[in-house]
Amino acid sequence: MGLMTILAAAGPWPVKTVAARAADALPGSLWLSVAYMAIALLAVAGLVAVLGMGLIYFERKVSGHFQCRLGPMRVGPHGILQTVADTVKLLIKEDIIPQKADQAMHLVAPMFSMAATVLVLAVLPYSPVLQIADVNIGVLYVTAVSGLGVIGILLGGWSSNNKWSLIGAMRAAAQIISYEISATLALLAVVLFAGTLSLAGIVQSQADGWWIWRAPGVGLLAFIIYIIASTAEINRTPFDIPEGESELTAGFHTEYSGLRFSFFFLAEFINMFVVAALTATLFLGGWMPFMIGGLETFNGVMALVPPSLWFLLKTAALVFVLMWFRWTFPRLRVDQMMRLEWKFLLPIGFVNLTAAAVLVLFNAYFFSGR
Amino acid sequence: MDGQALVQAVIGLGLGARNREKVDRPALEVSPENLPALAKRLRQDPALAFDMLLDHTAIDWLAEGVFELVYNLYSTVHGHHLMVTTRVPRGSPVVPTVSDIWEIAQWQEREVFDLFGVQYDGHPDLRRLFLEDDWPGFPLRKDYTDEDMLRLPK
Amino acid sequence: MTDRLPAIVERVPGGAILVTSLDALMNWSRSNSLWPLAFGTKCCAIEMLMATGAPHQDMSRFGAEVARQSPRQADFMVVAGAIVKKMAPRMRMLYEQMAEPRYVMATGSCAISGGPFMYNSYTIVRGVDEIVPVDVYVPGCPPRPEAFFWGLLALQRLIKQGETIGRPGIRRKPVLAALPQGITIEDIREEVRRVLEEENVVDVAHEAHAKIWTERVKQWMAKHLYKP
Amino acid sequence: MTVTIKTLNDLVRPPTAADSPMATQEYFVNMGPQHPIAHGSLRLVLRLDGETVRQVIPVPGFVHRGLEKMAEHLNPRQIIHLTDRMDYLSALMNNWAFSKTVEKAAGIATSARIETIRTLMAELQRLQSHVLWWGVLGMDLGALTAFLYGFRDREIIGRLFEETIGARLTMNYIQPGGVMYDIRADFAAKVKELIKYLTRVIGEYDILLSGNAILQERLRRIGILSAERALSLGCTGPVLRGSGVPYDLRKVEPYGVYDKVEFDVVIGTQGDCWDRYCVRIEEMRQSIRIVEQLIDAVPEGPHMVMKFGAKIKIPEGMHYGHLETARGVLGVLLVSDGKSDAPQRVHFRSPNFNNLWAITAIAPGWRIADIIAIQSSLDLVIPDIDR
Repeated sequence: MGLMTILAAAGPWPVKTVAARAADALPGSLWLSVAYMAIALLAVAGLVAVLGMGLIYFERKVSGHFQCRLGPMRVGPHGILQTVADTVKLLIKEDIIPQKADQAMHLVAPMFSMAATVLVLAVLPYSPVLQIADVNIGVLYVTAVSGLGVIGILLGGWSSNNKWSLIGAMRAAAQIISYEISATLALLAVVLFAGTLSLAGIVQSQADGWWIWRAPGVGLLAFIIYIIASTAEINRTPFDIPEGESELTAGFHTEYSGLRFSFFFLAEFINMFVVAALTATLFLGGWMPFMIGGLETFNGVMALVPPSLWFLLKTAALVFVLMWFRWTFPRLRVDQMMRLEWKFLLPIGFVNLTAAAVLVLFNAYFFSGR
Repeated sequence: MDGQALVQAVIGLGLGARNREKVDRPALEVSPENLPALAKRLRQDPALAFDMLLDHTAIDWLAEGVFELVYNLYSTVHGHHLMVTTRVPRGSPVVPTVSDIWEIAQWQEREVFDLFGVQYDGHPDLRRLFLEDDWPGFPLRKDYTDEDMLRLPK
Repeated sequence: MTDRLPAIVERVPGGAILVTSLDALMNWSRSNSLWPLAFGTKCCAIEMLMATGAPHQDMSRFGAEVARQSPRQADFMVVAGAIVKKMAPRMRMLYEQMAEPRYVMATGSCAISGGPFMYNSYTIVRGVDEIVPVDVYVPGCPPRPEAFFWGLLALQRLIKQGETIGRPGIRRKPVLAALPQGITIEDIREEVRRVLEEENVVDVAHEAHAKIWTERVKQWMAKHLYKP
Repeated sequence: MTVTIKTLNDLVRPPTAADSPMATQEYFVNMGPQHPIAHGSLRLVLRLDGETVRQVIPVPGFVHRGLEKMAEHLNPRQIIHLTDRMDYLSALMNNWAFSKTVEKAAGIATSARIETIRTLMAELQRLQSHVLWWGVLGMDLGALTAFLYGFRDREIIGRLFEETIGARLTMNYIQPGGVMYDIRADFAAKVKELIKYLTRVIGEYDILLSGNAILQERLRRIGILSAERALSLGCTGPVLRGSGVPYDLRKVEPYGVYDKVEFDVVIGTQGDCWDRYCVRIEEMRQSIRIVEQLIDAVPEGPHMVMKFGAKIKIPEGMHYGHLETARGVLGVLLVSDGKSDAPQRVHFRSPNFNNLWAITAIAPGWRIADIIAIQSSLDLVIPDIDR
């Protein structure tokens, strides 16, 4: 008994992504197709702006309350306009390119970083109807595209002609590439369970129970590995080694100012959203409501909450966890971080994947009623 | 060992040390030539065992035309203090280094060199410490003049 | 071209309104988002940069808790503590590395005038305004954290009334934090405005090149830095 | 005898082009003077091989104000305010060190009340300084929340100082012949409340940071300083005690009323960063113990035995006095010619100056990130080095 049954009872849902509509329209009317794409573009741009500002505000408030402070209070009620002011200021601030920097690369590096993040937003299933494109290789696409972000960091660090930047960039490259393996291994476990690479498909495969607990032990372990690995991938404490404020002044973006700095800054926060959203999608059932088998009334109430709100709630909870990490833990050293990956997470990840394969082979899930 | 006994014991070593008057703790004066030998003895003699050079600085006696270098020693083994002083002429202030005996002397001597211009023979890394390498003069000397320095009006 | 654009827009009918409202937005955002460059050398650093961020004072209320360590990303430099001659060229360098618009807040008597080290000190720089243009002075030795907020609010006020995209690169000179007792900035507002408008407006771009310290930094760099 | 005088540039040569373009090169990086780890303004020139540190060349002097030159023009009372501005985190103890030397030289006898108040205040300041250090160590290692907790508690101790002394940081409180102001009537009650609070929060510190696996990983077996090396480098305070040498002037040469109170000298075993961390955390508990014993035992009497502003005559000769500040031994060498008010020479043997050079001995072989941990564990206050 899951949401899909309820949905099926309610009749066929117009589950059709924007990309699918555009593709349908393409043979008949090119302009309609282009219009769909423009809508998608605008939606993503809006999402980026709102998410970026919202998350930064959220982070500052959360950190404030973690630290017995208040956080922004003066600009707008409870400081909600604080990040708006910051954004406008960064937009109109002088954009410095150091004289001895590699100027072209210095210019494009933040865009790489930003683009890699934004591209992932296009495939996330926000709700059954709200998804820009349902790529049938969704998980593969996400891992591939988010791996591009490191190029931006590497370029930025290299082109700045600053030793701190370069050290930061090198650390980032080593870190992100290493942890990507673990993150992907954790994702593969879910792919095995769901039997599909499409993100929408993975969400629908969790109609009978979320993967975090549906696969005994394995799902939870994959979830933990993925959270750790992805925290490292987005350079947040305790893995904020490439930026490491007290070590490398500002790491790879030491020489960036104004708009270009804000790109890096924004990319970091949107990355956090992306990671939280992916975790929610893969392990916590995406936009699926929380339901307990047998409790019909409870399930009915849960189903009333719109799916996109479910998605948002789960993502917000995970974002909060990531912030909690950041404001609690000290920073690891670079070799300790590498040791954690190669000696602990990676072997565990492999064992976990094998265990997942065995589970799938014997169909040994919980709630495997269907 | 109490203060006087300590002083007498060190004088008894026969390294040209003599009592330094007007100091509120056991103090000796020694000539710059004898300084390294005495220092080595103070550090290594198990009855003395001065393992810590707490402090090293200089005093500019302009009227007498000397720099008095002060070495403040302490022994964590026996818990006694000793102040060793030596005098060098202001005109050519060169003394042998003790940085091979107490590691910290290397930087304390650099500080004295920086501020007084006392040169240490055998110092491995004699550089300015606080001031820029091209600073003119040695500011803690009594006859140091600096047109940029404001005098406190009387 | 972009520098002259606002002046052109201003002449278009209705353009003045656009420029003015853009000015308002710009000044609002700049004044409300002041990220400090933590440049603490001495005791004031504890009070001005650390204690102000601490729970009891909490400068994050003003959105100023994002202390940047890289001068490129900072908006205003809090000079907390004495500046000596060895530090002076480095400080000027940091200032020049900051992106416009940049402001300087001199906190503590050491930074304002040399303070307790004014006399008989052979290294002190008597006031950082010899090195960089200072916008706000916060007196005290060290000033209380509340005084820092006073300075921050003074800086916000300065930015709100001072800047226009009509004349980029031009910004108004310091408001003095230390006014005689009994006189507030409100009392002499008109006077200040007149003085500011008439004579005390500085051309930042011009000033950066004319300053004696720029030359000194160049010489200093030539002497001390290696050319690869 | 020829003495060669070097400059920094002689040491910091850029690496020459290697034969093979693929060969690895050592390179130099400047940490500071404007760097978050500089804690003020210290420049560390690092010779690096990849991430590994081969050599550290500290370059102090970015806040060298020439206090010793200034002191030659001031009378002993005026010099007190200069001592505030050396190690501003233990300003009271600096005041005390100088006053102690002057009192000994001029033969001023103080009362039991004065000594008790001084001890009490000094211990509170030691607590404040260690609390601040704990926060800053947290910040340096990336745990920003610790920083804010540390400052929250520093502020709470600071309020007590403010009520009694009227200053938050540069106290100018302990004078030759007494203390500037008497303690207030409700001082004892407030201190007791504070102690209760601090005992609780030090437990919290352990939960937040000390017990954290990452922090222990960052500090344990990092930056080992052997006892012999520490002695030869003239380190004092928690740095020396962390290496296992029980040298604490409060026990070795008791001053104030330290001979009347019970407390333990905390020492480490290995001399790594973790030991130095634990020594300071434990010293906070010991300070609380001292304050607890003293707070109800403040004798009656005046708070100043001299008339305020009375001239102090220092007899001819060299006078040396020292005591234990939060960071180690602060020694004061006072040379007077017996005629003028101003001393001939004042020299401060600052604890941080000697502790700083320990970094050159410890650092080689560790990573960049360890330099941060090492420097934090040394707890340096730069203006005290530079004076």
